[in-house]
Amino acid sequence: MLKYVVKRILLAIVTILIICLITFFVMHAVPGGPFNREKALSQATIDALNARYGLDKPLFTQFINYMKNLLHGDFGVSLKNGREISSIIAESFPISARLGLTAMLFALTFGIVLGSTAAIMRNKLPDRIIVFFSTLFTAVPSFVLATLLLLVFSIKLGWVPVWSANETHYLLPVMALAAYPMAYTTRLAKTSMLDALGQDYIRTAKSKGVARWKVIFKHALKNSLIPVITYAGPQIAYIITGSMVVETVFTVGGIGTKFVSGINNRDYTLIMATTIFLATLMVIATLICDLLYKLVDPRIKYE
Amino acid sequence: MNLRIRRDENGNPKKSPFSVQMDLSKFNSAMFEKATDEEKSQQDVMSESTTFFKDGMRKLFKNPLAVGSIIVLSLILLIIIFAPLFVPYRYEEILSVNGVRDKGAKNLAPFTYSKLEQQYIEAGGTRFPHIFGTDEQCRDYFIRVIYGTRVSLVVGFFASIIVLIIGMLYGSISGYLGGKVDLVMMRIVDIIYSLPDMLIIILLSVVLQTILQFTPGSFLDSLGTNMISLFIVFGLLYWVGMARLIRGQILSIKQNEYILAAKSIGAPTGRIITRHILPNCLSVIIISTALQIPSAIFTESYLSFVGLGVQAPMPSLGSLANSARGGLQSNSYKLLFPALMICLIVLSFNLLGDGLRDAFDPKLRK
Amino acid sequence: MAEAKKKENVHLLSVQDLHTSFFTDSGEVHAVNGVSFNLDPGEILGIVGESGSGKSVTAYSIMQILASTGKVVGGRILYKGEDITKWNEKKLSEFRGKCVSIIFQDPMTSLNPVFTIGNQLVEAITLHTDKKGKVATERAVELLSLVGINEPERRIRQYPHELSGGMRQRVMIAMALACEPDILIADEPTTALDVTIQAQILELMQDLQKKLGMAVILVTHDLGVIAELCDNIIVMYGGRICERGTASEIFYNPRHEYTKGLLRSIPNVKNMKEKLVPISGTPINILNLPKGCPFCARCENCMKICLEEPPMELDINKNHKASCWMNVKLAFEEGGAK
Amino acid sequence: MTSTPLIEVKNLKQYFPIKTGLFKTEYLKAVDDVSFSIDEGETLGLVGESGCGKTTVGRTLLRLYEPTAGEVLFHGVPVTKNNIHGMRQKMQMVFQDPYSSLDPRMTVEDIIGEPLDVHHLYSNKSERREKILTLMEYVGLNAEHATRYAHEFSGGQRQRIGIARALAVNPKFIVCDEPVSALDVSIQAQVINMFEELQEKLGVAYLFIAHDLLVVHHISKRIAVMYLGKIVETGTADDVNYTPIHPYTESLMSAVPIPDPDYTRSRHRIVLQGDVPSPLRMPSGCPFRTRCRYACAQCAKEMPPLTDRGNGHMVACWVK
Repeated sequence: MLKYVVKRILLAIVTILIICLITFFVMHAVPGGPFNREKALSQATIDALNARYGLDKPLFTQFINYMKNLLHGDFGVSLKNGREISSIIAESFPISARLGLTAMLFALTFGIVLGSTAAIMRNKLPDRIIVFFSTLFTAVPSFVLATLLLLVFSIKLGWVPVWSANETHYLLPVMALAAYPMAYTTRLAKTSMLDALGQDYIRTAKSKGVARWKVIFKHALKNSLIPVITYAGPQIAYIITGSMVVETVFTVGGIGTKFVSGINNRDYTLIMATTIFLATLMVIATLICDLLYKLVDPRIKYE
Repeated sequence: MNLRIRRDENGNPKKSPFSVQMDLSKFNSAMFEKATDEEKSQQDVMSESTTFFKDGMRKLFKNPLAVGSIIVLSLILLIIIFAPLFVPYRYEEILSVNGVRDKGAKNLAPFTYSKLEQQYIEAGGTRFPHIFGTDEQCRDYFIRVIYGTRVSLVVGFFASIIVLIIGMLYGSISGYLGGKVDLVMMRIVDIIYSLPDMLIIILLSVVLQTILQFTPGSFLDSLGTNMISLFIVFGLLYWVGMARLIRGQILSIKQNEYILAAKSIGAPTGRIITRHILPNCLSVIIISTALQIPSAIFTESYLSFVGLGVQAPMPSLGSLANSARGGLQSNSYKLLFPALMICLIVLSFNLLGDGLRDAFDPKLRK
Repeated sequence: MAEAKKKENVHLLSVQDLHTSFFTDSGEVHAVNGVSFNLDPGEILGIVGESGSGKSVTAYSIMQILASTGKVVGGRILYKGEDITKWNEKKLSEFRGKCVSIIFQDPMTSLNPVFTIGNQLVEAITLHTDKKGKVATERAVELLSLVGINEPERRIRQYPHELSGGMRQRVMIAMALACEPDILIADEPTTALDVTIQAQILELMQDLQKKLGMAVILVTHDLGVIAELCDNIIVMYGGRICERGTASEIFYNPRHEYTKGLLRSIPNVKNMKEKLVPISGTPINILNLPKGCPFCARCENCMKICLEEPPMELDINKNHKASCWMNVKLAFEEGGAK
Repeated sequence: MTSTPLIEVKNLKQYFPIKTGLFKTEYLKAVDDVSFSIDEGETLGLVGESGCGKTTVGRTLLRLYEPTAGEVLFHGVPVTKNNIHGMRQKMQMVFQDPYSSLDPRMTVEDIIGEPLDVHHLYSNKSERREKILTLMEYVGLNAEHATRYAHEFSGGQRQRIGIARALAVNPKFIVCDEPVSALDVSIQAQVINMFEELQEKLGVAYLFIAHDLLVVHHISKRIAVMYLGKIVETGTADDVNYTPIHPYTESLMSAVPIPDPDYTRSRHRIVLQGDVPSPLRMPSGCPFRTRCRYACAQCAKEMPPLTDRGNGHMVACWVK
């Protein structure tokens, strides 16, 4: 077990390093350096800027410097407005984190409940309804859903106000963000519940005289949760990327919105910093999920 | 014929020779003649011969959802192939009447005409209706959605092919060779797999758009840098899933004794791969390729949304939906058409993929 | 006196004209067609048959643990005179494990992988007794040592995958015996195990049966296991009972063509080099049952009547019954001669 | 010295590397120093419990695995990596699982025809077909079965297809790896009889691997008993079965359930305690000593050699 943990952590560190490498070198492949998009600057100014940011040094030295800064929490400054990127992240990330975690919780809880229900009531009406909606929601891109929700509930019906900076109306964005992972979890939970219910040990439990509901909730559920947990890792990745879209649609001032506006403005330092930040987040989240999975399944723990 | 065993009052059969237990007069000696082999063989008929493929197809066509998806997809395919032949507008064409730019044809509702066009019709001219209305730049929206669908499908299809080719080569080499080669190849896959793909895709798209240059007028140029960068990105990142899948398949097929049997009769490696391994993992490959298409369409629409999709004025479903968000309140139908199209395509491919899996996945078969 | 007589007639378990079907995509599959037998306390009954003979389905019907597509479509299963097919789910839960227990073929998959041995044993104990908490755990340890597992205190904290196949089967037996049931059904209990482990498990089952005095239904395809353990034997083919009787009657005086064929097709221990006489043809396809005797297509003495009508059961002697038209033919010829 | 045996196996070893740590590799000694020989037209039975290495012996014999050490001689000629392709026309194999040993995407004709294709044993299409039909007739399949797929057949028929495939190259020696253990009792006899008939007709020799001792006793002239990768006893079938010497064989034979109630209930059953140790943690000396009721100090020190106890009955035991 310990060996696995060490191996897994090492892999995570390597991944983060590779992400930093890719990000850094890819960004430096942009012709003309990061300043040529701004309105024409004199050569002297560019040189001065380059010197200030250490861009006149060899690429590898620049990378080392960049990494050193990263470790100190210094992500550089935005090319667009000159603000410290670390303060942009510090300000916007909590909003995104709250949104994302709520959506994740929502998706997992409802996904497992609905999926298990569908499995237990297989081929009956509730199953068919759940399957219909979960299939439908896996086919709707999040920005479409987000826009539709905004259109119907905020603009046409006016039930929920459109997001504004100091209001905290998480309901619509959370729904838009959670829909796809929820639908996916539902489908996954259904298959794995059906799989668990068909196993020999369920028959054993039944033949011991365990009541039907206890067979389902004790013997089948724990086994069926194992594949669901494996999906929790990729799900985090989905939530993070999905939040960019959803935040933009609802104009939530989260890190996703900042990232998208960074792309549109070609604010390279901001893109770099957010990419590395979000990627690290994802890698760590996936790592935790993987380790959790090993904890839940005793078969793996002792290998 | 009704035969009864005689029983005593407790219902227990009497302990007596057989003849006492029943009424033998019911029988005649013809009944106890030996049955001929022919009569016996009628009892034992082998079922109709089916191949794996035939059997799978039969199952597939029994599945109403899968059949429905095939119909929907064929319809969409027919429309996007033939509609441009009937609609006299081009996707990038700004509407004009008699060579005069029609400035009033902005944001028309479906099946309405602008003032200029109405005048033209009243004067006796014929004008093809704007089935989906027009967009804010006075372009026919129907043809734009048609072209958007074309682009999205092409992206989805080619991206899947790229993924398939790279994944298949990599996966089969790694899976078949095994040992140290496999170990190294799989470590590389592990690392690429653990990269957050969407972020890297965005990053690469940002850069590729600025650095990719094609000679004007060439084939690549007509596709547009965004489209090319999309393919590159898919080729670089998404193959790992396919490679893993195919490797896993090969490893599990290699476990089967028929591979050992082929080796034991002296079949060379090439023959084993082409005659035994590939045909047996073909169904899984096809199914996952079918499921790859919607995911590529999804990714494309997502990239279009963050402004990294195909080059304007070329439309894709994603970019159409994205630009429709601007005039959402007044012209919500403009979001509806491309969004509906995406959902329909993705849904159909998903259902078809599920149907294929149910019909062909050997794991579910006995 | 009358009451005593009535009591005598109530068997511990009485299966009467059982029909079980599975409802699949390709139609109704008649897995068990009219099986009847009685089981008395302390009896070891063996049910022997090949795949598709309906032997396991009979066992699962008694437990009412058929897969979701399976259903008892006819007949009665009387436990101490009460028809359990009429019971509701709650009453059945009390019946399973307490009155009848079952152990399965594959000890590798029959234990839940995510719970400890102790947890699963304690669950079985607390379900049907008032033992709770520590007392139940003590009982679990006691059960494990009863089935010959060393270091039971350590074992109860282990997970199934940490034990070997033979050990898991011992755990399964311990679990089945947790509430001292009247009947233990063993469904191919040693098929997945090696010969030396099989011997351990068979010996254990014999010992426990003697010690606890329960009735056992042993379901297997292995004639050797049956010969070793069983007082009475039922031979099944194609969902029907071919022949039943005491072990020596079935092995030394078979009166059904299938049983005869089966015994001819295994090596004779007294003359190993004697040529085997196989049963021709292929095993029965239960999707396509013949209307007559299920064995007719493979029977070398098949008669015209065999193809038309399933044979009735006749008493050969007081310990032996068989359902084969050959016996009727014998009687007919006898009668005709008179 | 009499004529050279058909197959001679000398000190065969097959170790599988198992990664137990990041840099640590342990060896699973699946087959450890096994020697035996088989004469032309003879059947040697190889018995043992699961995991004892009997299947590995069969596969290593045919070079499906590259042996760690030791050699296999065919008619006195060593089988090597280089001549194995030609050797495969003389040595063949029948597999255990009739369900996974036939490619589900191939027709019966192609399955049986594959060895013919690989070794170019026909000159034209009609000759190929003729040969295939002859083979099918040999194993009791109808000509109309040729275009069907393996999944349409029952276990017994599938095993016939597997045997026809092995016979296609007209081999002198066939490794039968548990060929009947997946079949129903009533079908086993069909297949066993067929093996015997083919031996009479074609003079092939078999290495018959099985865990069913009754079947092995019936079909084999001689039997070798394996325990944890080593042969512990070998001799004629009757000697090994009726007068076993090695304590393991002794208990194995006494534990076999015999389908004869009077016989089986009157005999004394020796029940071994405990499980087979993991081949990764093999006991020192004699591998059986942990379960042996006679084990002494010498057993833990050294693996006993196979010694002749008369009539070619070889036993590896210090005590008996």
